Amino acid sequence: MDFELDDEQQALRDAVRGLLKVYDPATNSERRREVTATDPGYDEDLWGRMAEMGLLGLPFAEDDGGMGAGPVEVALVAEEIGRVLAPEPYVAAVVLASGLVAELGSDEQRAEVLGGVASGERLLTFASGEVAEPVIQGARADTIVWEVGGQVFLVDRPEGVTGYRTHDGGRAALLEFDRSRAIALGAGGFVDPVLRKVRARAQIAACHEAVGAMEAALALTTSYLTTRQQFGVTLNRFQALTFRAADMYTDLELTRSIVTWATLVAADGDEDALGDAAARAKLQTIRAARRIGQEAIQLHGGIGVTDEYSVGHFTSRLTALSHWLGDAREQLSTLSAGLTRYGVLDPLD
Amino acid sequence: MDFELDDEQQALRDAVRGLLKVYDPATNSERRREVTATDPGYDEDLWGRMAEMGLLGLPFAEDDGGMGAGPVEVALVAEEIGRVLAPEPYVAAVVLASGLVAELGSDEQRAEVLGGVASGERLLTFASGEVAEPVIQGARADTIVWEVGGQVFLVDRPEGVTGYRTHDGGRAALLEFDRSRAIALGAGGFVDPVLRKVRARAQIAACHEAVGAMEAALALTTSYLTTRQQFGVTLNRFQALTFRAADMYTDLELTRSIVTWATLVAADGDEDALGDAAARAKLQTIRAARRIGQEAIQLHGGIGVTDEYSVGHFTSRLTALSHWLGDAREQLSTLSAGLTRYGVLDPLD
Amino acid sequence: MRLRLTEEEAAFREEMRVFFTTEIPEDIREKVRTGRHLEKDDFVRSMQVMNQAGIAVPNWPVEWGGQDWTPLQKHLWHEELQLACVPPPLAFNAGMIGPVIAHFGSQEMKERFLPATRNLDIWWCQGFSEPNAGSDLASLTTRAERDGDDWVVNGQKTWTTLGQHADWIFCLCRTNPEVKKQAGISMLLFPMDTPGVTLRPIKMIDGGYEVNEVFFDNVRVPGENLVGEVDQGWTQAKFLLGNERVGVAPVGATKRALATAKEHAVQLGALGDPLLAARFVELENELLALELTALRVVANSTDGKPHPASSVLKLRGTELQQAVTELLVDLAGPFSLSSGSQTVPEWAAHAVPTYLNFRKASIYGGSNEVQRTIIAGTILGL
Amino acid sequence: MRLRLTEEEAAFREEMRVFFTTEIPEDIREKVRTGRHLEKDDFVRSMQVMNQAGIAVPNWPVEWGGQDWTPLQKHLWHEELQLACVPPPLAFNAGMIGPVIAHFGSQEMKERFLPATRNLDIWWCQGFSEPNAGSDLASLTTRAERDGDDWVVNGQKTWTTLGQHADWIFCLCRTNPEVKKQAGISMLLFPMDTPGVTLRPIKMIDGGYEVNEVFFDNVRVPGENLVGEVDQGWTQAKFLLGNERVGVAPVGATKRALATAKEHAVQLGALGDPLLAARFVELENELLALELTALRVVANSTDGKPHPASSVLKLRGTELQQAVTELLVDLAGPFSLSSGSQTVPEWAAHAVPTYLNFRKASIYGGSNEVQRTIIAGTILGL
Repeated sequence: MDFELDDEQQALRDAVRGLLKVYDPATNSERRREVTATDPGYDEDLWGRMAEMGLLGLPFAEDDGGMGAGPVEVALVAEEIGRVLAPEPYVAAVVLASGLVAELGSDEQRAEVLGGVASGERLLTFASGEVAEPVIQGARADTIVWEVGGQVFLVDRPEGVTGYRTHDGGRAALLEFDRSRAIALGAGGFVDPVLRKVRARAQIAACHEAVGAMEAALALTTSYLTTRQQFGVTLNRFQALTFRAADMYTDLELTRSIVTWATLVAADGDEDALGDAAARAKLQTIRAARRIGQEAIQLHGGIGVTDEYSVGHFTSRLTALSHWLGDAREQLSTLSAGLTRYGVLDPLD
Repeated sequence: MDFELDDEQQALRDAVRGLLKVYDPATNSERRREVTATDPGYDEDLWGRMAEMGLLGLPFAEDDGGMGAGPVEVALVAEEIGRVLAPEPYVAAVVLASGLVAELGSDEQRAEVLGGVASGERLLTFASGEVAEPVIQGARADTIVWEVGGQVFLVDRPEGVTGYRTHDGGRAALLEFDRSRAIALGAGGFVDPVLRKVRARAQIAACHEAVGAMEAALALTTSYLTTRQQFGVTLNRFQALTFRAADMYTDLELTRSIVTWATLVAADGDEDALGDAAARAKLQTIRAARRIGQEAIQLHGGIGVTDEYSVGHFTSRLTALSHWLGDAREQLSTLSAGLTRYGVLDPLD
Repeated sequence: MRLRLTEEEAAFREEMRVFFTTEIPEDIREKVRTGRHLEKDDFVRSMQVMNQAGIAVPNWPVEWGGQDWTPLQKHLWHEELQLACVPPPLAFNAGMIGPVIAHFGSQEMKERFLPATRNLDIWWCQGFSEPNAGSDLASLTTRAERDGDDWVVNGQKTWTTLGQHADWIFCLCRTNPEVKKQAGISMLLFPMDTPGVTLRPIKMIDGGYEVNEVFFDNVRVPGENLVGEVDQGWTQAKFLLGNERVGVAPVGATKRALATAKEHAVQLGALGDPLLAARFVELENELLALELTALRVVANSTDGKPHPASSVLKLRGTELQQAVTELLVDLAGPFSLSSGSQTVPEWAAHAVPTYLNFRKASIYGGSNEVQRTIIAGTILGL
Repeated sequence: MRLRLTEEEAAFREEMRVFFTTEIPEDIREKVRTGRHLEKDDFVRSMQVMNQAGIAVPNWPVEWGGQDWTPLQKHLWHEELQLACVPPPLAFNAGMIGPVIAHFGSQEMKERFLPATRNLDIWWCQGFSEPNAGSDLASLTTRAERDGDDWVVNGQKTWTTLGQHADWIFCLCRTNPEVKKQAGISMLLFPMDTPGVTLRPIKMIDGGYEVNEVFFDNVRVPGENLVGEVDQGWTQAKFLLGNERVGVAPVGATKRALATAKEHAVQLGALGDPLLAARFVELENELLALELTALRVVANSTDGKPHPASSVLKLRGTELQQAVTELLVDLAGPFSLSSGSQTVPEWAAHAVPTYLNFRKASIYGGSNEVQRTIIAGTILGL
């Protein structure tokens, strides 16, 4: 068992971090605000540079124009995105929507669609026909990966869709398909197991995005506590506040452990274990995200609830990630159903 | 609306407090230990003095040899008992078991049984035939008020019952009735509404006992924090500790409010409202008792988990009271079932 | 001890209920009910209707428009107002500067300001907090210097709530830097359009505007606009903040929000989930305990001074208020992301912005850390 | 990154599992499984079986009976031991004084004590805490004064866990009252039957005996029984307490307790209650996150020094351990009152005493307040 990035992975992480540094609230608190102020709510130039770095084709096979990388590499990209709240729709477009194409598409579909995804020319997103859930970037995406009744289709974005701004600065839309031309992915048919697998991978990547955001929110908070003065001393002289920061750290580290483990389960390829691991990672992330998001604001006091200071945006994004791709209710129900199938829970078995 | 004791009630409270002062851990930490060390686990002389003061007949009609007092008076006795953890089985014997006799007994039964209860000569307890729940003082009680299938009987204590010591220093027993002579209370028959009413009154009295115990546990804790030195200062210089004491106080005051309100509902006589109010008081008491019981120990450190110091005994007793006469599960289930019957919950209606 | 309201109290409550639900314009109450943004005019209209009836400022002295009500009546007035979705009388006027002027001001000052203040002809804002003086209010540095009969004010305030609507500000200034920090503060009143006053709105995390920075550059204030005596400002501020804690527990509004959430849950068919039902039960129960505690406090406050337990009300009250916003987010679930959409119910679209906005409840008006400090120190002697 | 154990690691784990479940007497393990009281002899037999196999003290230097295992192997050894209901090697011997003697002691001292210590031929107890030096250990006042070659010890220790079984004590004494409090402390070893040593057991809240007061009245200790150098005691204590935090999170034992609770719930037919099921899910999940954190910590500890994150393990580990005891109390429900009865299942009768007893977990061995202080200070720089 090994939880450390290897040298190549560390190099990738450093490169991604360098690319996303424009959003770092510590050095450039304005950039994210500018980008999210106008449609499409993310930086299409930066998206192009992410493509050049190979990030948009990271998990696809090399034959499909991708990099053939695994869940660990995807995870570290997601974590860097979370760390600076980059508004680029990486998990929705690359991991979830394109992930389904990579799993289900015919050779031709994969070549055509994933090639466009990897080069940054084509934005995909995922929509479920069952639930009127918000579709991330539904008004901007070129192609919709549309699930209905357990089957998956490619559909061009309908004309004239109006999107809206979500509370976390992103964009979403409600899509209605009216005589749209839907092309089955690959051989078509019912593909529930693949849907579950790709959704689980996207859940785990979203958890990594949350871990990045929680780490940054904690760092902002500890930095504030050591610099802000009240009653003639810096706030870190107030034990009640530092103890709460210690609890935030504890939550963060436990979450990092379980989320990283879930990524390793995904990399390991055991599909039965994957759904369970994703539910566990998501549940822990949701719990920690709420506590850390709330405490980060409270420990900042007044500026924590302003739009001008970044900490509230972290809380907003953490709230969005907690409800996207399955909220706590869903995870509890999944895990409760399996409760009697084992005695001791053993991550090493 | 008025939550204050009147002068007569205050006088009663002071008299009870004086009588029970022998158990005050601040002045006599040994007495309770002595009394609970040997059977029957309470002080029969003191029980006699409680009878002389009229406490054991407090809620019974004057015609039945009682004092004709109401739930408020019973509540304040229970609260004083809780404050010093007096091991006398007041709620079980007087409020619950004898309360059923007072409600259901024939004139002759009331005269005979309640007269004996009020004079301290006869100890009653309650047993349910449905559930093998521990029967408080089941090995010492002279008469068992036995509920089976919604009917209530008087039974002499079976011969040769062996009781046991409960974790809170009390006594309990499992009773088996084998050809025991059971006499129906009053006219007999199914008396579920009366059972519910008397049980609700006993629940509320038990909540008052818990409020007394929580108040005392908090007082012990704040006193410890202001005297115990660590790192050259008293513990109340550590903000993280004082904030937790503040949360304990908040829990205590909210609980005191809802429990007192429930007593007033009982005094008001609306039987429909009574069951709901008792469930609400019990739920809040259970939640507060756990938090206050745990924090009282933690803020004391090592001595908190010893038998020699009293704070752990408060936590033990609070745990017992939380599970006796309906635990949180029962209250949640009762209250959940009624959730859609009203919109805003209004205690003044 | 007594459970029921007296007949008089019950009648009073009914009178309030009828007044609020029939006299306050329905369009305003509907905005409050659905959590929509209130305009300045909504506050003004609502308060003027109440003032017309003489019930806008019941806590003031009777001679200045207050009511000789019992604490319980004031509590009932406040609860019914919240339950009826009426915007409460503007706190800066009704709860803060009005009582201060009535208590510390000269007869001239009272006559000049109090009628206009209770009728919201003047909209006041509060110039207390500064960038480096939040919880530690007494370390404020905005200074006022004598120049003939006038004062000249320089410095900066922040977190000035609804300052964008304000006509006048009541402003704590350092008038003597030589003495202990609490001893050198005075309270000045001046119009927001005085030359040298600049206001900068601060955008909130939910996209709205509530608070502001206010800058003072050689703002000239006539000497008659000093409240009471020079260097008496700290006493006045403590008096004011004590009043601020009266009715701090937003019980009625939170009860209403929770009941509304329950309606949504029923409509969604979600109450069959025992975990959700239990969450409603626990919240309703804690809120009931809080309300009963508020009743205990009002029933026992005789001299009009804030009961120390009011810190308990503020602390737990804001915790529960926040817990209800959190419940609404979870109820909206995946739809909570649709905060900008027209296609989901309004409450679901508002859920997260409201949740984020209400994180302020445990920060403003004496943070929960301040409340715990008061409870530990004043009540528990720690 | 890698999920799976290597073949060697998996084989090692299997070897440990087989050893613990076949070599340690079943009667001892059954006592642990059901939460019954362990006798001194149970600890001794169990540890001697392990010592026989060379696995009683894997953390010690190899030349003194330790194992050249990787941190992961040590972790697996510790987890399997707990899962198999084996009483862990006595902490005072294996985790505390053994490593201290091996690190600071003279060759003579090592030869004299280490073999007997790892075989539990000597039962050690810890003389650290004092009535007025709990979390603030360095302010201890038990003093040792030179008298020729000997030391004469006077004073008092408390919270001496299992001291009633002890043959020897390792005792921190003040040997120089003139210097900074940390600088004047030394560690002495002496038999508990030395004249002048008196032990008074302290009854615990669950009725059992675990801790003791120990009084020293002119206790004469030969000079050779000083560990290392004079006034080096604080360094030795910090070294020891650092070791104490290794494996502090009782993950395996808590997992076992939770799985057993689940069996009880199934037997009671209680798991159909979604609230109870959710509580199990949340606890299992937090425990999984804790175990994975422990694995991360062992995988990344290279130099044998305690990882600062071990405070996280102690903090959350004891919280979860306590949460499981609390779950068992609630599962026992009304029967939890039957703590002295023979007529309810043993686990239900033990539930509350165990719950009360385990409140110690967040107090002993560095309270959770101490752990939060370490996390805030050492890790977060606050």
